[in-house]
Amino acid sequence: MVRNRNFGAIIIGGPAGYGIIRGGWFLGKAFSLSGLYVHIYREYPSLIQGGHNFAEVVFSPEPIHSHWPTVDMVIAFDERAIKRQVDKIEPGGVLMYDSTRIKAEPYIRNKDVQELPIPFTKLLRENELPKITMNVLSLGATLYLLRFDIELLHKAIRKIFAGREKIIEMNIKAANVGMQYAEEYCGCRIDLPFKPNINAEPKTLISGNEAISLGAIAGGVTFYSAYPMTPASPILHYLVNKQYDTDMIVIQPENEIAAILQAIGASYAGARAMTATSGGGFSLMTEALGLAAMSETPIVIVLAQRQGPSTGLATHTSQGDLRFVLHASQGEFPRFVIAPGDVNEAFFYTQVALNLAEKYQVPVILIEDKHLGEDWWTTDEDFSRNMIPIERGKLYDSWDVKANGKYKRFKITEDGVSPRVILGTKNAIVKADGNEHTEEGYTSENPDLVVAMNDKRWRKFEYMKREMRKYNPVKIHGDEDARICAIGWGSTKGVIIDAMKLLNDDGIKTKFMQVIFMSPFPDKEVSDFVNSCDQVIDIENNKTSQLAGLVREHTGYYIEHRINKYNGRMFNQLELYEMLKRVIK
Amino acid sequence: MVRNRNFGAIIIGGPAGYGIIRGGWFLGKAFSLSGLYVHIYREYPSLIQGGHNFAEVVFSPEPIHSHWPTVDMVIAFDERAIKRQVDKIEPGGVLMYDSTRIKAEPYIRNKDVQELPIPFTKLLRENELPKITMNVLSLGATLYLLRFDIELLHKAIRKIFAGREKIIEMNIKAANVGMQYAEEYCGCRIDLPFKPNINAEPKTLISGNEAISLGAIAGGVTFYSAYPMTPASPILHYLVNKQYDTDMIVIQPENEIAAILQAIGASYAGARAMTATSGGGFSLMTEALGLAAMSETPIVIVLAQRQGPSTGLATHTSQGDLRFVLHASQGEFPRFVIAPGDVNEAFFYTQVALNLAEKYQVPVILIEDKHLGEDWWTTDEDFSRNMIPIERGKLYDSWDVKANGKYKRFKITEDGVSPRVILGTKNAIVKADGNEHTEEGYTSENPDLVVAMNDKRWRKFEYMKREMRKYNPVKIHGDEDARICAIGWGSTKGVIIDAMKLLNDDGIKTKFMQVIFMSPFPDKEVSDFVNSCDQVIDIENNKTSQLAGLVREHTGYYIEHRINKYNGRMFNQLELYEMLKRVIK
Amino acid sequence: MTQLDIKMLDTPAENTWCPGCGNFGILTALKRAIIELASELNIDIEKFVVVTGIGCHGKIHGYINVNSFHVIHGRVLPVATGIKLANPELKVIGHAGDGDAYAIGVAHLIHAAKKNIPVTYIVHNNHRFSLTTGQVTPTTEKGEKTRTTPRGNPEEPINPLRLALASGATFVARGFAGDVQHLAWLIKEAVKHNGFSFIDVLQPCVVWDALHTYKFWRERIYKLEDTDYDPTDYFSAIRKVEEMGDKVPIGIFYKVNKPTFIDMYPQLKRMVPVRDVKPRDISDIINKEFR
Amino acid sequence: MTQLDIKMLDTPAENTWCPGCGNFGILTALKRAIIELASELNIDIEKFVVVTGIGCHGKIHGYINVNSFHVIHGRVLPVATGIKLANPELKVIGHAGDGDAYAIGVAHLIHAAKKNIPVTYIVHNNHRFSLTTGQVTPTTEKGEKTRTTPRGNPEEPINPLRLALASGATFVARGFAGDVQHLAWLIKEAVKHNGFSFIDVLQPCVVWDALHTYKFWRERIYKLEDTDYDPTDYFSAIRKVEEMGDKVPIGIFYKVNKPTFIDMYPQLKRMVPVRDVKPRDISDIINKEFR
Ligand SMILES: Cc1ncc(C[n+]2csc(CCOP(=O)(O)OP(=O)(O)O)c2C)c(N)n1
Ligand SMILES: Cc1ncc(C[n+]2csc(CCOP(=O)(O)OP(=O)(O)O)c2C)c(N)n1
Ligand code: SF4
Ligand code: SF4
Ligand SMILES: [Mg+2]
Ligand SMILES: [Mg+2]
Repeated sequence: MVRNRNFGAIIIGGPAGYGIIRGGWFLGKAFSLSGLYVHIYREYPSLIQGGHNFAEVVFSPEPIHSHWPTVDMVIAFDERAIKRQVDKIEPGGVLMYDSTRIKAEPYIRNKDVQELPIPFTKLLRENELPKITMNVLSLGATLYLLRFDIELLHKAIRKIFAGREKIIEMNIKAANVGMQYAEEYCGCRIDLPFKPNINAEPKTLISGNEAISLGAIAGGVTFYSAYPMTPASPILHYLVNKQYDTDMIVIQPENEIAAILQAIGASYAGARAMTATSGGGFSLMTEALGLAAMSETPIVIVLAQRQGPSTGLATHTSQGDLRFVLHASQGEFPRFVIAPGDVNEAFFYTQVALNLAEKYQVPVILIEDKHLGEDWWTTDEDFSRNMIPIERGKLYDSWDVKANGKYKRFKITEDGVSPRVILGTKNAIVKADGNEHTEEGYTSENPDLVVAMNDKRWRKFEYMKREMRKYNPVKIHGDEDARICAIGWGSTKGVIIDAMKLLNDDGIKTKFMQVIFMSPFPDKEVSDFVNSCDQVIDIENNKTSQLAGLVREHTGYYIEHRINKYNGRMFNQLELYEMLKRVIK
Repeated sequence: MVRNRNFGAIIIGGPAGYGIIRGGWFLGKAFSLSGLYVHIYREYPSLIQGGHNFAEVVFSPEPIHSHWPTVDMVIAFDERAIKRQVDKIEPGGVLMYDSTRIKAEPYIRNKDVQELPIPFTKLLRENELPKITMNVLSLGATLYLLRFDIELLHKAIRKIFAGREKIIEMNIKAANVGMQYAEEYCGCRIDLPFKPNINAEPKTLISGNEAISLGAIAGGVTFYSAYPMTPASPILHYLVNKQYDTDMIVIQPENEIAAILQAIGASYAGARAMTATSGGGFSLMTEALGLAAMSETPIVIVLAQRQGPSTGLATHTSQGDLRFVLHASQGEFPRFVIAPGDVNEAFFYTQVALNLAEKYQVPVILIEDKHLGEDWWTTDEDFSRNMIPIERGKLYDSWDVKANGKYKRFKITEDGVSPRVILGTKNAIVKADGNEHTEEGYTSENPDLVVAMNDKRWRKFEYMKREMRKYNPVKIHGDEDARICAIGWGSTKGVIIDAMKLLNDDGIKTKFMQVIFMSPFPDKEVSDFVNSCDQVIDIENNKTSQLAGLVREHTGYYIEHRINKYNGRMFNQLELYEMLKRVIK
Repeated sequence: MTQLDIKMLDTPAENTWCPGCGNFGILTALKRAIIELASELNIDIEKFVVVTGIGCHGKIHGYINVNSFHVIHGRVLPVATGIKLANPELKVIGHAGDGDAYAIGVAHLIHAAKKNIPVTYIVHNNHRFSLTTGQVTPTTEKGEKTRTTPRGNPEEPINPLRLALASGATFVARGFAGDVQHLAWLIKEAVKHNGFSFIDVLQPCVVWDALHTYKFWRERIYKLEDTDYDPTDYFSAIRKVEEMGDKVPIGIFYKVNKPTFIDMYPQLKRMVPVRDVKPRDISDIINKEFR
Repeated sequence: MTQLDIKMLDTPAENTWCPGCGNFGILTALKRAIIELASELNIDIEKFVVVTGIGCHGKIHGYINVNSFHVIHGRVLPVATGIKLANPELKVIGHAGDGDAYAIGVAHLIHAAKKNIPVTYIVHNNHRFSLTTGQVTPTTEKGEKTRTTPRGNPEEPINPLRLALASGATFVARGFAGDVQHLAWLIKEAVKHNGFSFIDVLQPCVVWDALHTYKFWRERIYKLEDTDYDPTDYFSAIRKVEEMGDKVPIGIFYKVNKPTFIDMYPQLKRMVPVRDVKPRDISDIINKEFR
C-alpha cells in the first residue's frame, strides 16, 4: 500500500515540562485556523517532568480522523525523542532537533533523513526568549520547511493569546527566529501536495472532553462535582474556570463517592447534575449509581476509560470498561449507556444524556476514553447551532393538590415515570428512598409492591428504547451495499472510517456500523446490519471484544472475526487497514 | 394437583424479638435429629422488634428442599401472624395461637381450621418459665398434635444446650407444659403418613452461610475481614466466635473498602484471605477487586445477594447480581465466579474457591443469596469427609536464587501463573503493583509489555477453563432423556428439583441443568444441554433472566421461556410447578 | 402561613422501632424543632429536608412528614451537601447512626466540617450497628460484648466530638435522646447556626446495649448551659470533650462563626435558583477558544 | 547477616520525579532508615514492606529494593494493616500523598489510629494532587491558586497532625523532606514505636506549589528536640500542632505507649505464621453444632 500523500504528519516529541503537547496543539491550531482538517494524536506517560511526550499532528485538505505510523517530520527536544520517534520518519523526511544538547548522528546514520539541527537554547538566549517559547520557535522553522506562510502561525498566536500583547509579540518573535534560522541553515523541505489558505474559514479544533464540557454548558448543567482522575479531569479543569460566568456550581470533593452523591443530592433538589471520572472512580461510584436508580434521581456520569485493570496505565487509552458500566451496581434497573464516537457526538450526546436522565429519571452513563477525551480533531460543525432544546420531563415547580392529589414521588404511572418537583415546592413533600418503597416514598417490603415498583421502573425501558431510536443509536458509515462489514463503538470510529478509505482505494468496498447506544441496545438495527453482511469484523480497543459479546447476547449473532488492540494505544490508520486486509476474506 | 402428603409443613410466626426463627429452627432440629429431611424457610423484615417474622418448617422422610404454599399448622404469637398466615392453613389444619393476647375467631370464622388457643403468658407465669421459652412451649404442644414422641424435642434441647443443665431443664419443662396443655385442652391432631424414628441417624441441619463458614475453616482461611451486611453477616458472626480456636484472624474494619483491602494485604503477605458482603458492600469493593486482579493477589469474596437495587430489601432474597459480579471493576481480567446451589455445594465450593484463588492468583467470587445463606436444610453428607486437600499453587517459603534466578513476582510463564513467596522470605523481594508492571513488579507503560502482561494474565483463563471442568461446572438433575428442560443457578436448585418431582407425578419428564461456574462459563456443556431439548425454560429469582443472557452470549441459544420471581421471596414448590405447567408445551 | 401543628408531621408509615428505643425521643425533638423553627424563621415546612442513612436511625425518614431522602449507608453528608449547595434556601438536616457516621462514613464528617457546609448533622449514637443485630461500632466502649466482640471490645472508642472539633466544625454539641426538650433546643440552635453543625446524640438502644441505658446517662449527664462554660474557645472545647466518665456534659461544646462554603463561592452567594436550568449560548466560547 | 549497604536498595527503575522534587529526600531518608534499622534491630531487609498510594509519592515503590505493594489511591493503610496482621514480624511502612491520605483515604487514617495498628504511615504532604497536575488538596493553604481553584482556594486547610491526635494516634510527628538526616531519624523512631506511627512530611513540589519551597520551610522550621517540649502529654501536643505560621515545629509531637491492635487479639499475640494454612478438622464442630 502506497501512502496516500494528501496529508501531512508531524511529530513533536520531548520530555514532559517542555510544552510538547502544547506545541502540537499550536501547530494544529495554525492549520485549523487556515481551513485544514487536523487531528492531534498524543501520548504521554504518567509523570510531570521528563519521560517522553509526543503529539502527532496530521493535517489535510480532506477530512482526517486518525494518525499515521510514519511522518514527514519529527521535532525532537531531547535524545529520547529521537530514539523513540526517528524510525517513524518517512524516507526523505526531516528530523529537527535541539542541537545544543543532542547529537542525532548515531540515530540517523545510513538513514534517508534530512537533518535540521537547531541550537534552540542558544537561539533563545540570543533573542532573549523564555524557554516556554521553544516549541513555537520550532514551529516557525516547521512552517518554513513546509513552505507554508508563517502568517498561519502568527494568526494562531494572535488568536490564542488574544488580549495579551506582550505574549503575542514574544511568540511571534520566536516563530520568526525559528523560521529565519531554518531558512538560513537548511536547504531541506517537506513537499506536500496542498497548501493551506490563510483566508479559509477557520475550523473548530476541539477535544472530546472540551466538547463534553461545552455540552454540559449548553445543556444547562447547574451542578458539577468531580474528583480528579485522568483522563476525565480536563472536564473538571475546564468547568471550574467557567463556573463563574455560567453560574454553575463546580466542586472537587473528598472522593468519588462524595462526588456522585453530591450530584445526586443536587439533582434531588432540582439541579441538573453531572459528574465524570475514570474506571477507578467509577468503581467507587458503583453503590451510589444504584441509589440514583432506586430513588429515580436523574444523573449523568461521564466515564473516561483508560487502560486497566486497576490503576493500569493512567494516561493510556482503552475500551475495556463497557461491560462494567452496563452492569455496575447490585440489583436490576434500566440505564442509558451512550458512547459518542467523535467530538461532534461528544457535544451532542452530552446534551442528549442530560435530557434523557431527567426525562426518564434514570442514570445515564456517557462512556468515552482517553483518545476521544484528550486528543483533538477539527470539525466542520458549529456547535452553537447544534444545541438541542432542554427537556426536563415531568418536573414541576408548583403542585396543585386539588388538581393532582397529594404529591407522590413514586406515583405508579403508565410510562413508569413519576412527576418530580423542585425541592421546596409548596404543598409537595418529596420522600426519596434507596430502600424499596411505596408510591409515597415510604420504605416497604410488601412483596406485591416490590413487583409493582420493579415493573414501574422497568416499564420505562420500553419507552427508553423508543426514545433511543430518535437519536441514531447506530450509524452506518461507508458503502451501503458493501457486504464486508466492520462493527465498533466509541473513539475507534475515526480510525475505522479512515482505514475504510484506504481499503476503498484498494477497491475493497466496506461498511461500518458504529454502535452508539449500548443500553438500551439497538438489537434490531444491529441484527439487520450483521445479517446484511458476508463478513463481519469486530474492531475494539480492548482484549475481550466486549461489543461482540453484546451483539451475541442481543442478537445471537457470533462475530468470528475480531480485531483487538490493548496496549493502551489507539490504532493508526495503516495498522488497522493492514489488520483488516489480513482478516478480510 | 393434589398435594403429595408425604411431608409435613408448619409455620411459626410472630413479631421479631419472640424467638420465632429460633423456634422454627428448634423444631427443624428436633426432626433432623430424628432422621427426617428438613427445610426451614424463613422471612423476616428489616427491624429488630415487632413486625412479622415467620419460619416454615417442612419435614419428610424423603428429601425435601423447598417450602409449600400451604401448611398443616400455623403457630401464631400475635394477631398479625394470624392475619398473614391463616390462609395458608390446609383444610382441617391447626391454628395454634397465644390466647392470652389474641382473638382468632374473626380470622377463622367459616374456615375449616382446628383451633388451639394456648394462654402462653399465663402458662409461663404459672410454671415460672421465662418468656424466651415460649417458642419451646409451643413446640411441645406441636409434637402432641403430630402425635410425635416428645422425646424428639427433649433430645434436641439436650443437644442444643449441651452442658448448660439449668437451661436444658427449663426448656424441657416448657416443652412438657406445652404438650400437656395441648393434650388436655385439645382433641385436635395433625395426621401425617410418617413418624420420625428417635433412634434414626441424626442428619446435619445447616444453612448456606454456616456451610460456607465451615468451608472457610476446613479450607484453611487464616484471615477474614468483613463489614456487617445482611445476608452475609452470619459468616462474620460465626467466624468471629471460632477465631480463637482456629487461630484465624477475624476483623470488622471501618468499611467494605478496608475489609477487602485488608484481606488483599494479608493475602499478599501469605495468608489465605477471604471476605464476604452483599451488593452494597460489593459495590464498594469493586475498585479493590481490580487491584487483586492486577497484582495477581488471591482473594475469595463471598457475595450474598439480596433484593436490590441499592439498599432495596435488606432481608429478602434475590438473584439480581450475577452480571454485576461478572463484570465488576474497570479493565479486563479473568476471574472465577461460582454459584453453589445448596448447603453441600456451599461447603464444597468454598474450599474449591480458596484453592482456585491461590492456584490461579485471581479473584474468586462465590455468589450465593439470602435464601441459601440464611435458610436451613438437612443434608446426608458428612462434611468432615468432604474436605478437599488444600492447594496453594506456586507458593514458596524459600527462594533459591542460584537455582531459580532473581525472584520476579510477575514472571511470565507458560500458564500465566508466576511463583509467589511468603512475604519475608529470604532472598525474595516481592514487588506487587496495581499499575501495569514489568515481571519484577516495576511500573511500566511500555506498550509491548502491556500486551505481554495482559496475555499472561489471560493465558490463565484457558487453564481456569480446564480446571473448572474438574469441579462439575454444571450438574444435570432429573430424567436424562427428557426433552423438556429447565436451566437455573444458585439457590433455586432445591425448589426446581422439588417442582420437577411434582411434574414427574403428573407424568411429565423433565431435566434440569444447574449452572455452577458462571466464569469461566461452561459454554460447551450448556450448549450441548440446550440443544438436547425440545423446550428450555430459564428459571431465575430475578427480573431480567441474567443466566439466559449469559447462555445466549456464550452459546448463541436464545431461551424463549422464562420464569422470573422478583418480589424478594423464593419460589415455593407448588408455585413453581404451576408456573412450569403453564409454560410447558 | 397556615397554623403549624406537630401533628402535621405525622406519617402513615408504621413505626418499627423497638418500644423504648431512644430514637423516639430524637424523632419528637426533631419534629418540635422543625415546627418551632418554621414559625420562628417564618419559613414553609417544605423548605426543610431530612437526609438519613441506613440503620435503625435511618427509618426516621418514614416517620416525619417533611422532605426526606433515605440514602445509603454512611452517605448522609455528601447528599445533604449536594442539596444545600443546589438550593441554599433549604434547611438541610442529616441523621446518621454511629456506624453510618463514624465507621463507613467518617470521611464525609471530616470534610463537611472542614468545608463548613451549612447543614446540620445529627448522629444517633447508640454504640452499635443496631439494625444489623448489634455489632461493634467505633463508639462501643472498651470491654463491651457485642455480636462481633464476643469476648469484649478490645479497642478504645473514638470520641466523635473531638474528631469534629479537630476537623474544623464550627458547631459541636452533644444531646441526649432522653431529654427531648433540651435536644429540640439543640437542634434548633444547630439549624440556626450558619455553618456546619454537629450533634452527637446519646441514644439508648434497649436491645443491643445493656450498658448505656437511660438510667446510665441520667446519672451522669449535666448541661453545659448550666455552668459557666464558654463554648467559643477551641482549647476549652478540646478539653471539655474529654470529660466522659462519672460526669457527662451535654449541650453546646463549641460554636464560632466562620465563612461557610456558601460564602466562599460567588455563584452560591448569588443563590442561583436550582430550577434555573437553561441552555447557555456557547457561540462566544466557540469563537474565542476553539476557532 | 550480610553487610548492609544503602546501594543494595537501589533499583533498575528509571526515576521519573522532577529534578528538585522533595520526594528524593524522603526516598533517601527511607533508605537510610531501613538500612540502619535492619542492622540495629538485626533483621533481614526482607522483613521490611513498603505500601504506597497512587500519586508522585507512590512511585517510591519503584525506587527502593524492598518488598512493596503499589496499591490504589488512598488505600495504603488497609493494605498495610492486612500485611501486618497476617504477619506481625514484618515492619510495614506506608507512603501516601496528602491527596491519598487526607482526601480519598482519610477514613483509614482515623481507624488505623483508633485501632493502634502497629504500622508506620508517612505522608508526602506537598499540598497538591501533583501527579494529576496540581489540583487542590485538603492541605492546600487558603488563597492558593491551583488547577481547580483558579481564583485561590477558598477553604481552610485541615491540620493532619491535629486529626491524627484526635483519632488516637500514639506517635505523631512532622518531618521535612529537605532535612534527610532528621527525617531518617524520625522514620526510625516511628518504625521502632510499638503502635500506629504517623509522620506528615513537608514535601516541596517544585512544579505545582510555588509557596512551599525549600526556602519557605527552612526559614520557618525548628526542631522540637531542640526545645524542652514534652511529647508525652496530649494537651501539650494538641496545642503544639496549632503552631503553623512564622515558626513551624518538626519532630515528634506525641508519643505514648498503649496496647496495640496486635496486643488485643490473642491469636495475633501468638504470632501465628501466615504460612500455616492447613485444613482444620471440623468433625467436632459438625457433631456438636449441626447434628
Ligand atoms: C455499604 C453497606 N454496608 C453495610 C450495610 C449494612 N448495614 C445496614 S445498617 C448498618 C449499620 C447500622 O449502624 P448505625 O449506623 O449505627 O445505625 P443504627 O442501626 O445503630 O441506628 C449496616 C452495617 C449497608 N446497608 N450498606
Ligand atoms: C479512585 C481514584 N481516583 C482518582 C485517581 C487519580 N489520582 C491519581 S493520583 C491522585 C492524586 C495524587 O495526589 P497525592 O496523593 O497528594 O499524591 P502526589 O501526586 O501529590 O504525590 C489522583 C486524584 C485515582 N488513581 N484513583
Ligand atoms: S434495635 Fe436498638 S436502636 Fe434499633 S430500634 Fe431497637 S432499640 Fe432502637
Ligand atoms: S510534580 Fe511535584 S511532587 Fe510530583 S515529582 Fe514533580 S516536583 Fe515532585
Ligand atoms: Mg448505631
Ligand atoms: Mg500530594
